[in-house]
Amino acid sequence: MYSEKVMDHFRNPRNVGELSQADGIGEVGNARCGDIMKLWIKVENGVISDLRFKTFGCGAAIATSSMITEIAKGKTLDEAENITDNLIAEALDGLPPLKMHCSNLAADALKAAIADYRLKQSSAS
Amino acid sequence: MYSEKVMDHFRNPRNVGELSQADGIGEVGNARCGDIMKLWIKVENGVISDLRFKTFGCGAAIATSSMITEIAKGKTLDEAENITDNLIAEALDGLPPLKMHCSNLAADALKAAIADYRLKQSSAS
Amino acid sequence: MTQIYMDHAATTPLRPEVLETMLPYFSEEFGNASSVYGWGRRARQALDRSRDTVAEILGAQAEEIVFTGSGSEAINLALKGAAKAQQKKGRHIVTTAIEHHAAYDSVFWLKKNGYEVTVLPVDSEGRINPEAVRSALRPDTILVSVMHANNEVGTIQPISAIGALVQEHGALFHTDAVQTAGILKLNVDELNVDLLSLAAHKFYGPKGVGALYVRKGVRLEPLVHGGFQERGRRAGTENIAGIVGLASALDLAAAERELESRRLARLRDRLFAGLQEIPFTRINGSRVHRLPNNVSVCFEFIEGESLLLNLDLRGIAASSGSACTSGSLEPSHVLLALGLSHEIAHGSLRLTLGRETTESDVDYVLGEIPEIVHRLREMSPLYQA
Amino acid sequence: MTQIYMDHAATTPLRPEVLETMLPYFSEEFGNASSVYGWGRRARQALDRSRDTVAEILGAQAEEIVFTGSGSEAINLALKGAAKAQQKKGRHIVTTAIEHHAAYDSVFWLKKNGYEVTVLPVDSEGRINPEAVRSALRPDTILVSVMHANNEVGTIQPISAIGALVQEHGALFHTDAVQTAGILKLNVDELNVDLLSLAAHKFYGPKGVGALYVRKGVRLEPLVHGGFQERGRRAGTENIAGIVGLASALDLAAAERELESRRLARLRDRLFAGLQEIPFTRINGSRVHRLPNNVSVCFEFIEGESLLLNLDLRGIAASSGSACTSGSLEPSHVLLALGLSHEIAHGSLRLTLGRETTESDVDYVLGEIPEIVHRLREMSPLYQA
Ligand SMILES: Cc1ncc(COP(=O)(O)O)c(C=O)c1O
Ligand SMILES: Cc1ncc(COP(=O)(O)O)c(C=O)c1O
Repeated sequence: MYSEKVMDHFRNPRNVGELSQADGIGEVGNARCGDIMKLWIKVENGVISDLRFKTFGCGAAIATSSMITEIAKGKTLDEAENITDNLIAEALDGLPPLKMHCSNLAADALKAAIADYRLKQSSAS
Repeated sequence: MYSEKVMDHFRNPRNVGELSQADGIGEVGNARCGDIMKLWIKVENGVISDLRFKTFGCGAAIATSSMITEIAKGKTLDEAENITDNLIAEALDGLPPLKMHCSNLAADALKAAIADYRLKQSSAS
Repeated sequence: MTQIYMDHAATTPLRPEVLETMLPYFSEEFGNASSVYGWGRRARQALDRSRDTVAEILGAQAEEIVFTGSGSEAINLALKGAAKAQQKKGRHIVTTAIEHHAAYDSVFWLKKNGYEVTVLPVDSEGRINPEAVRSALRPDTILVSVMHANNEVGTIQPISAIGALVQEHGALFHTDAVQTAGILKLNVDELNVDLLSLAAHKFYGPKGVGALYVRKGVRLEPLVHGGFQERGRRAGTENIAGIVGLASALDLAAAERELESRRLARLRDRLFAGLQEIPFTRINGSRVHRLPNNVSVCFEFIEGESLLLNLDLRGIAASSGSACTSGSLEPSHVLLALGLSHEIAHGSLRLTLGRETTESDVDYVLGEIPEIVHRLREMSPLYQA
Repeated sequence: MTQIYMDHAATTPLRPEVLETMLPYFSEEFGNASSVYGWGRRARQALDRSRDTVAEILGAQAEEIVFTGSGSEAINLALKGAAKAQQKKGRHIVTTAIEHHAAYDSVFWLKKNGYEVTVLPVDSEGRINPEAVRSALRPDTILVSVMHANNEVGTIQPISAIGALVQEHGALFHTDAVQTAGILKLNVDELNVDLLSLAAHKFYGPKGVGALYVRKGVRLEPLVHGGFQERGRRAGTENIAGIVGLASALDLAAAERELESRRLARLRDRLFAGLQEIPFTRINGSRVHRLPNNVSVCFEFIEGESLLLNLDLRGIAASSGSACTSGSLEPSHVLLALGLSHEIAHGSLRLTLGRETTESDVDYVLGEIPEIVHRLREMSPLYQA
């Protein structure tokens, strides 16, 4: 069902956990639907320097969470905002059709974290 | 499907043919329904002394035709008229439910032959 | 004793090499294809592979194949399923007088449930004229069903021509290919069909499994509701061993089809030639548009079941459209539709050849039949020698 | 690697001794049971023998058994078939909120087609109160369907008591015994049922074959129309090998049932005891009225599919009522009907034991699960350690 890549990220998810001094936090999904992703980001000079996640969800949800932390690291905020669900799915060598919404979730969580960061910046300035 | 007895009578039907000088002839069934039995009887002193049959029909039709010639031989006309379909079926160690009508056919053919004989007798006297 | 099986239209033995492909899926790879773990994933892979195989042979896409529990179920699903899903568009159905009961009775169930049905007659060889189909089409015609080849008399229909005009009209076209799968080439685009049914046990696959081709975009109401198997078109845990068997049997048949067809046609013609020497014998069906393995004749003045029993006593397995083999009073509706009288239809004999049939089998049969026919005629009140 | 199968409610491996009984009917005794010659008669004998076996185990008559292509088909035939045949008497049907989709969706298809449906709730253990059934009965109630034991949470229903009052009322009573056949004693008179469905692959028989008990005198409209097989209640060439397999598997299961049930119940209780030591773990279903082989729990804060994948990585095959295993968003309707929140229902785990399950399997599983649950919780935004 899942690609080797998905199973690799599922088995050894990268960047699990929380960032105690995060610059932005995004949370999407809801427990009713069976998946929640929470993402912490650290931003330095407009570049995402670090990320952590916690996910309640299926194998695809965990793998896409892990994958997005790898893809986004080192990207500028603008670049990171343009990471699409398809890009994440491709990076994982594809997802089963019924699981495509999981890659959506990851992209949305990242956007939410960046929005949170921007909101905090604008209220601080 | 068929008992050994049925198959024996089917394989070696007794008394097949015609009686050139029959005292009575009975014919029942019709080709439309797939079975016709024709029966020739010879009567001596109120007793059926000989019979022959020709049958167009299934295995059960042929076997019951053969069997009734054996049962009826040597019987008085009254006895012969009382041969029931059940008796024929029993003598053959039973018939499949869907084939019970075939034993009916044989009993009817005998009755028809006896009626024919009686008719001829009464018109002769 | 000699044992010759000449009833391949009724069913065929499972090919040992097909059984080999099935065996792993009984006790080892027994998983439920809906499960996420290894056993389930391997079952799913076998299912997907089988679907790909069947799709490729039919010239279809994998998602257009629905596996069922029999040919009859495939036909019922096609006809009732498509009619129900199309009922807003219309309620008129066209079919023929020589369909198999699975199709015929499905259509008549629909008739009882508010559909209108036109039953097209066939000519004396059992052929449908495409023009007759065209004239039967109405604005509210939603579905046409014509069998690919008839199981009793072997007549092959001009499916491609009929399909073209049905599709042009905008109705759905189903063909019952139960008798042709594994014997004729089946390409759903060349045949212009939207729905096509087949059954594994007719081409040396296992009993208890069939398949339905459903053209992309054609909606069906399921017959068996429940789980989401077969994309919601047929619920129930998939019979993986059976499906693997269906696919591998079809694959083998497709590979051997051309050579085997020619071989069978030669044997068929030899049989016909021999049988025609028996007086008062009629050939049923078309000599030209005919399955390569089907021989069907009527012997006048005798009845089919007693003929079959005599053949069986000499080790020959065959079939008849006789009423008495089915326990009813009416002989085969197919023979009657060809215009035969009841009387003659009762005396029909069908010999259908297969992979194991040899020339010496044919000759053995030709040696036995005349004597049996003669004996039964001698016994028949209809026959005057 | 260790490979432990704990999903016997999903499907079971075919018993090799059952396969042995089937093998002759693939390539040698392959006849069509409707044929008059030797191959056909021997197929018919095998069919009759199998029917007798099943009937005897159920305390029924041979002619009351209809073989089908799956459990789902048996259920669809029972519900749609009986409802259609009874529609002149009324159009009200009663069922429960925890039926398998095959029953649930059949009933909802009937609802779409003009029937009225009452769906009874269950208590927090998944039990139906017979009194609730009684209150739901109306003069126009024609059919009641309550599953014998639930496939997800293992709760056994008071079928005999419900059946008594349904039959007294004059309605028909169907039970889905797919999960209990081969595990609990099934006697149709003791259970007071008119219709009872089962599937061979749940008791170490083959996939692709099921059976329906139909009490004498109960009329059914067929689901699959066509030939006169199964006394006109299910058309299609009979799957002799499959039917022989169903009968021999049921026969073996019936003989071993009592001993095996006790053994399984002990293993089940050992599993429960171990799992209960994991914090935030709930047991689903009844502890008393429970299948001997069913363990169902919910682990809070985690999601079922990721749990299953982790178990699979450690060689354990199990299942979950998680939405994500079925690709939908809604978790199991059964767990929701028991009153669990969506959030908790997503974290369910079902372990179902079988013939091959040993105590050391149970201990292995108990050794792995706590660690996996802990790891997933550490990763869960819902969990605060
Ligand atoms: C209770 C219950 N009913 C019906 C079914 C359907 O059986 P099948 O999938 O074999 O058709 C199942 C199993 O999937 C079941 O557990
Ligand atoms: C033309 C045709 N259609 C349908 C069927 C039904 O197939 P099955 O009996 O395998 O369901 C048959 C064979 O019996 C057939 O010959």
